[in-house]
Amino acid sequence: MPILVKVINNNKEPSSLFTTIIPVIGGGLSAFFSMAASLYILGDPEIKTSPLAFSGALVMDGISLWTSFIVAIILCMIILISKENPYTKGRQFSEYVFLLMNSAVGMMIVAWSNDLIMTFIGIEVMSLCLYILIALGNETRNSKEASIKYFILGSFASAIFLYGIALIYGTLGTTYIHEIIQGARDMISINRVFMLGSAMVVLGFAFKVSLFPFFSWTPDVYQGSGTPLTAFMATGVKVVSFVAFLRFITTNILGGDHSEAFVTTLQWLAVITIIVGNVAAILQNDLKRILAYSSVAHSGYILIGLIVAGADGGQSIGASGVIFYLFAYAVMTLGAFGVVAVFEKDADKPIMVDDLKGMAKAHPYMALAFAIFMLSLAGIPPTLGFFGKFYLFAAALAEGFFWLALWGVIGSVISVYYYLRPLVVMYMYDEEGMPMADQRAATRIAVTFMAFLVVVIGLASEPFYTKIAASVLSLY
Amino acid sequence: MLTVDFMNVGLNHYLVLSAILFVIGMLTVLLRRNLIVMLMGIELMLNAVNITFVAFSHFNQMVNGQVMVFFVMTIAAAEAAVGLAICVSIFKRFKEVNIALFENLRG
Amino acid sequence: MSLSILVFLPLLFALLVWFMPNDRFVRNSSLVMAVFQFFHALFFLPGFDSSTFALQFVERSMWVKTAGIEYFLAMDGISIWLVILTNLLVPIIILGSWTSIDKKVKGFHISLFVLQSTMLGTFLAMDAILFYTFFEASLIPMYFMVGIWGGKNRIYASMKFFIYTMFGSLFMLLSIIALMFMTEDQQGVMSSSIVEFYKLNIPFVAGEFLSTQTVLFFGFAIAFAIKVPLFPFHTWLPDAHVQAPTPGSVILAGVMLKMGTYGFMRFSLPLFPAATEYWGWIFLVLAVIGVIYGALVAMVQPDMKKLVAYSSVSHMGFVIMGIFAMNVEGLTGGLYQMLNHGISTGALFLLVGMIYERTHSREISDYGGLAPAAPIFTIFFIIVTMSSIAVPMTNGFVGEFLIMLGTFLAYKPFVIFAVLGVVFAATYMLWMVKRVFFGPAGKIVNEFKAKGVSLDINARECVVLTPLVLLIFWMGIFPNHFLDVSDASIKHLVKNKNQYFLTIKDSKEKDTKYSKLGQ
Amino acid sequence: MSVEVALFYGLSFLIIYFGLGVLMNPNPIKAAFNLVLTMVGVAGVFFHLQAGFLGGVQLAVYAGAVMVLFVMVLMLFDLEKERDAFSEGFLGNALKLISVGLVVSLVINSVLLSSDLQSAKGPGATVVKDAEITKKLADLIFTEYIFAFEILGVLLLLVAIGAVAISRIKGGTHANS
Amino acid sequence: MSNEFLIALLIQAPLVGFIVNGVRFRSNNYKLAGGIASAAIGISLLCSIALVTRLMGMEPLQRVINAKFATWMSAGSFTADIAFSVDPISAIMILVITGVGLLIHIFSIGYMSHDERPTKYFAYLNFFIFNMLLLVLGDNLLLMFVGWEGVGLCSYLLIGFWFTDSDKAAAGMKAFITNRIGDAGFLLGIFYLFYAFGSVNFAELNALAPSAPIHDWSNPIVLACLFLFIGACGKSAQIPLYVWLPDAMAGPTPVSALIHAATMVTAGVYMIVRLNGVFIVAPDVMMIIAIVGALTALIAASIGMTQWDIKKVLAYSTVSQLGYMFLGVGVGAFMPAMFHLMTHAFFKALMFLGSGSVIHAMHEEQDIRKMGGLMKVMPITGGTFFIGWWAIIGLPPMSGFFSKDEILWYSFASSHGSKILWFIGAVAAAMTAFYMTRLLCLTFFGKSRVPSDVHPHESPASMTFPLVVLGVLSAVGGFIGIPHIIGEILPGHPPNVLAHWLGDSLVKVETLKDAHVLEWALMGTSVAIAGISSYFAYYCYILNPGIPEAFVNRFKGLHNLVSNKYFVDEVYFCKDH
Repeated sequence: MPILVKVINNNKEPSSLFTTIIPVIGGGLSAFFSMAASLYILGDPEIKTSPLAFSGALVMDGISLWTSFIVAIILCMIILISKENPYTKGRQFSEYVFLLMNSAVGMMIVAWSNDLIMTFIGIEVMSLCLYILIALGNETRNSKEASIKYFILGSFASAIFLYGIALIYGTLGTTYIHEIIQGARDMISINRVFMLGSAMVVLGFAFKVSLFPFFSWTPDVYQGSGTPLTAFMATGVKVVSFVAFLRFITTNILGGDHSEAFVTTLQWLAVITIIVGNVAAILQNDLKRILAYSSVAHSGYILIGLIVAGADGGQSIGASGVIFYLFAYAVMTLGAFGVVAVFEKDADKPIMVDDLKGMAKAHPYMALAFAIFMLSLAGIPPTLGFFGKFYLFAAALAEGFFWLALWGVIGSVISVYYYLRPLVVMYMYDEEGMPMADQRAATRIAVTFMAFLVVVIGLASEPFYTKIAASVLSLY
Repeated sequence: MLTVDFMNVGLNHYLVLSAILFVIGMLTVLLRRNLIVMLMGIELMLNAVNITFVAFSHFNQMVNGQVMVFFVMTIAAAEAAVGLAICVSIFKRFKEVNIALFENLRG
Repeated sequence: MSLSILVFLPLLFALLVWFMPNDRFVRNSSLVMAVFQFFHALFFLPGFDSSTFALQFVERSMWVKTAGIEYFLAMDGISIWLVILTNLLVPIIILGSWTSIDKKVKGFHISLFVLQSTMLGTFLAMDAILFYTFFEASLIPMYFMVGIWGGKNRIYASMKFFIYTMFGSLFMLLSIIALMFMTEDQQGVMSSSIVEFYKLNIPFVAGEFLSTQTVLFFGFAIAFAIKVPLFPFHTWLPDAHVQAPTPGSVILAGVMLKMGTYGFMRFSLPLFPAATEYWGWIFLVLAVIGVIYGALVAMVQPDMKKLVAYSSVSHMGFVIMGIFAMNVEGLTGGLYQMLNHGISTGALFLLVGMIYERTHSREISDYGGLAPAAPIFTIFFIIVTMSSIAVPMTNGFVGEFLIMLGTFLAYKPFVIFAVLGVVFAATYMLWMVKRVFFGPAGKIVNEFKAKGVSLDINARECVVLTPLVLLIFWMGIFPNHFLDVSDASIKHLVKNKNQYFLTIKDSKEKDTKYSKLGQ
Repeated sequence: MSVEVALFYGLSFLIIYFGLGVLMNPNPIKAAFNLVLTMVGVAGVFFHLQAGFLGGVQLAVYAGAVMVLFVMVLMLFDLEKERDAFSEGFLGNALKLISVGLVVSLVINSVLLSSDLQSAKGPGATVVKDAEITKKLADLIFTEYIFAFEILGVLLLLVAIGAVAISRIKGGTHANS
Repeated sequence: MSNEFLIALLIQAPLVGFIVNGVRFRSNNYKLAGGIASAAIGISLLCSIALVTRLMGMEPLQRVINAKFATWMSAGSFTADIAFSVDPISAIMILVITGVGLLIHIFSIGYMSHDERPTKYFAYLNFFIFNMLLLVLGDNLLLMFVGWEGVGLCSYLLIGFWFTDSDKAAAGMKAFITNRIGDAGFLLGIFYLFYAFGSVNFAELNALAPSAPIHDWSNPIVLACLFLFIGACGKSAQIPLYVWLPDAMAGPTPVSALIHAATMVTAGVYMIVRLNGVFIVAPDVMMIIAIVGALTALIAASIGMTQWDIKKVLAYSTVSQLGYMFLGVGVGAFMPAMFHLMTHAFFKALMFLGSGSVIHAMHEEQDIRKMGGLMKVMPITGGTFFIGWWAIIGLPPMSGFFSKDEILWYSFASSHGSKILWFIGAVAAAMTAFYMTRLLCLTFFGKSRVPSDVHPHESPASMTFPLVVLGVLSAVGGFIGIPHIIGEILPGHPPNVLAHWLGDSLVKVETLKDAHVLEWALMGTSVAIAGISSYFAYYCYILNPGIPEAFVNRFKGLHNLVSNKYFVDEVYFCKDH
């Protein structure tokens, strides 16, 4: 098991460091290996237990494999996109790729970790790489600003997170998830310090996944960073943070006697996040900001699933819904940012919605792909996004969170408005918009691949969902 | 009712100390505008956490806590290094590290 | 003879169109393909056994096993005519838009075929999630159709259309999911097949708004009511219609609105009989308000298309009335009126579109004295008008008569108001006819006379309208040719609405399912 | 009042006083020196809690290396006393203060109200020596926490690389040249 | 030829005519179009004669020919067939429709000779006949409703035939919409009947009705009758839905003759007679019908006295006469109502055609103030018009006398009647005599006030021929329904043929027994009233033309009220369309 990480690590570092001329090939290869490895292990139905590694610091179960699969895909695509993006291509591309991969390693650690302190370390690895990566972007005011903003707030949040860990450690005497599970339910009922610690950990996660009170950095940072990095943050960071969040929340901390307030608060967080994210997205004109707010809203949807997963009774349906949605979300968002990346010409000039005018005529295939992503994000069947929402809302209903599902639905309706705006502009105006900078074949390939995934997995979500449902069992 | 025993210094006292320090760090991050001072605030918060860890590990007689402190310190150092590096690059570019200048991305 | 082929053939057509070289070729071949598809659909008619209510031409396989979502297509007496209507309107639309759609021809035909495919899917899906999928997916091509080829305000209209309908259908999604969990509870296996849904025992407490059946009923009903659209939810419709291009309006009025009423017949009635019975009055009241409101608003419209759009609201109100009368007469009338409305309102939109194409005006006040200038057009228009105001011997009469009869037998007072709607219908339609066709020659007619250009329709447009007019009379004079086919299904629906079930024709598991039901 | 208690309050005072100094002092350099003293206080607390190794590390790494870094950077910038040391906006600040106050009151409240924490007796009779603890610490790091340790190594490596990379960026708009 | 074939031919001949003429609607060959149309109606007339002959050959109690062609629609328990039945009641109607229809078609050939679109006109006319036959022959309410709406449609098309004139198009619309209100009532009536009896077939309804219990106003049968009566009001221009008929005079005059005098407007009466078995069990509704009929007769007659448009006068006269018919059915005098319907069809068609002839001759001038002394130049028209006048004012021995008197007698003597009804009827009769005389005098007698640039002339043969035929019918038509008391004193004791013919199809109502003296007295009274009234009119307009003006000046308010039709149109908001 630990070898897998090593394999990924070893594979990546040399390839990106030594083949600076063609780093993409190396990156793609490593991603391919990781994918193959994860698929190979996923194919093995025997993995039901959660084998721990490094004295329980890491856990290799279905979820971690799934997540690393997702991260690997994301990484591969991001490298492809980055190669051609004005933000990222340049002299320091090798360093860039190196950091990117390390960040991915950090992500995997977050996803795999069975130890809160390990989670913390993973988050730090991931985030520190990202801070640097953002700052590395071509010398623009925005990227620096985004970097420092992200850095300050990120560190701030991880300090809170850490404080939470400390309190949990203090009360339970351990930071291992599998040990926390045993004591959490009772502890949360009687011990305020533990409760406070849990709350702080949740707050830390809330920052990372940009939930309601801590989302304000998201649009700024997403806008300021290079598009590939934005995509990376919006997908990778969010996916692994949610996975870690999921691991934490399934420790029954929501099941205690006095945790109704906790559950209620989380529900309100979810609802407000959905509403705020969607409403704010409507007001935006910058495509990246729209996507940023949309990602905030999607966090809200996923939080619904998390609440369900953590709710008393421990239904795996919530957890599998979350994982599936994460997968769907990652694919859709990556694709959408990929399309944005295709059109980026000048690093400092943001892509406005109106710039997409006439795109359908000039680039019908890209326009179609973008339309698919947008519709999928909006949750229109039969795309992947629909099934994501379907499983989530199904989970919510199954556990009796009727109002939560209702708010989710209302949020989706609001979201339709801004998801459709790009479509309107692309298809319904005849004026010529911005011409495309250059061909960007690799990005196009990435986008096409994502669009393909959205449609195909949308139509055949069954095998994926079954696998996911089987893999989340290890949580309980 | 709160009954505070001032004389017997126990775990509580250390925890309150760390909480106060943590809050001071938070306020520093929130209220100051100089990036480097904000970094210092983060350091303060991490130190407060460290106090918590050590206090727990001391009173619960578990050494794990100290290991964690060790990690935290490492990470804090790394964070400081990265943060300062970014600050430097920003300073090189803009000759200013006051966050007031960074109002580009608002909305 | 496979329903899958029927449903997905248009999708294939859309793909073919994508690769076609020029507009001319696209138009010609689309027409050929659409006509082929129409006959393809017609061929299901001889194979259809109208003596049974059982599902026919069934295709069933698992789609998403964990959630019990099936790929389940089948046809019965309720859906068969809607399917044929859909397939009929598409070639007509293609021919009707021969010249009026002059930009992005290829895209238009692609949208049209995709739309056709999704609409067919909606009518044929026997799995709730599959139904929902098609139901929602049909929004997208329609959205493009309004948004790309529409009028000045098209973007607002298309957005409104999309968001409104989406809003409703998401409630339906929640209800479907709830039903799926109920199947899991009650039958042990999760399933989203409608056939399984029918077997559910959904608790109902009269008068209690939050009893399960009531909540689910309203979840579905909101979706369908918006789609239909029922009175307070109708505001998207005039906008969408006015802004949509002629073919879009035709398909919207002709088929898409029927998805809502079809949904009521397929889901609300058989699934929630008690709730329907208990709360049905709300819908009847709304339907009656819709009938009268639509008619009154139509009366004062200065824009022909808007007038027709509001008349749609009024007509669909009738359909809802018939459905919620919950007797054979009403339901038959409702089903029939769906077809009528598709044909006559579709034809009206085509006609308005044809004259608009020439004059670029839909303002009634610009016209006047059109009859001498465009005699053939006038004849067609008046015939369709007669159908729309339900003059006997046209299809409209049969539908409205049966609806009112059914409603009368169930709830007398409503009919008195509904009958007022009939009177108003005559008023607004004839007043429009008077102002447009009769009287002294108006601004536009004089203009064209001065230019020496004919305003009358050409041979192609006659070909477009002729089948519709023939159908108007055929359906008006020999309604039983159509009613007989659906009769068994509707009778079954009314008779067994409290223990509704659907069997599959020639199915081996038929008997076992029966016995399971008996317990 | 025993020595230990006196020591605790003394250290606490030190830490809080200098912590507030970091917060309040408008001059960044002075703030940095305040920070150093806070660190020293924290190190004192560590020693006091029988975590001698950590105390040493704290002194060496933090008060030494990290603070040197800070001061160096500050020197580099050559900053004078700031004009706008604190962020503006009454409402924003009030909100921040309120939320922070809420956090601290929550923590302190819960700490004080948690009965089981008060029952924690501390090391009690068996006083373990510092050296033993340090040894145990080493054991743990190289057994149970080996992976984290490794990762931290990687982290440091990449921080080094990243810092170098950042500093290598050419400024201005001629980045592509 | 089988009965089915005859019926099919009877109904379909006009339809074929409609289609043929409809397809070649651009043609303006009025002779060909008129020929085709007339031939179609001619065929129908022959068929109806054949059918009636067959009917007469049957046993009195089994006089009915049924022909079912198909099931029209069936849903649930509701079934309606495409089936027709010829029985004594409908036999009269088809004879009137095809007979008068044929004459009017022939008249139209001449009348429409100058029109631009005669083919369309004849197509509509044929279509109207087709619908009217449907209405009359349909063996169930629904089929009747088809014809009912169909004739409304044709009326709409024909009133608005000269649609380039906005007012005329509006008149058509008004007619259709007012009819629609009535139709709505009719529909409700159908629903109630179906609800009460589970059937819409006339034979079944009439058979089932007597056994149905009647309790109060909310009884479905009562409501059904009420709603059906509303339907009849719409179609037959009764209060309050009569407003469309005077406006309907915007159409070509033969249309007015055919649709708005002879056939369509009588559909309401026919329908009630058809359902006499049902109506008779709802005496309250019968009373309402009688009152409405009487009031309509009175009010319309009063308006008729003040109109100056020749066709408007005739229109109000029609409304008034229809009121008589409703008075008749209301008091249970179904046979007299049918009788009056028939005679009215003759003499009113005659008068309309006559007025058409006048208008044709006067170059579309309709104001009687600009006529006068036309008798000299148009002797045939004038002569036949005179016969019509004679018939309508109810002086023996013309047809109108017999039928109108019968109704008045029943209104007095029937168990459903009352003296007040009789009195109103008598007053209306006096008014009728007055305004008809006024019309006749102003148009044909006295000094010519014709503008100098108009040279009236007698109409061509195609127009005068129908006039003559109708004149003869108006004169002798009454003899098929000679009342019993008159028959007794006449040589050879001619029986009341019509009463025998219809007797078995209609419900009998109680009348005063052995009141011959009274009957004679009433008859005499009404004749006297009519005679005096007409002499008064003659006196006013020929002998001493100053009187009316003086009268008008004396009673300005009243005159304003009446000549503005009691401002009903203003109330109906239709005026400004």
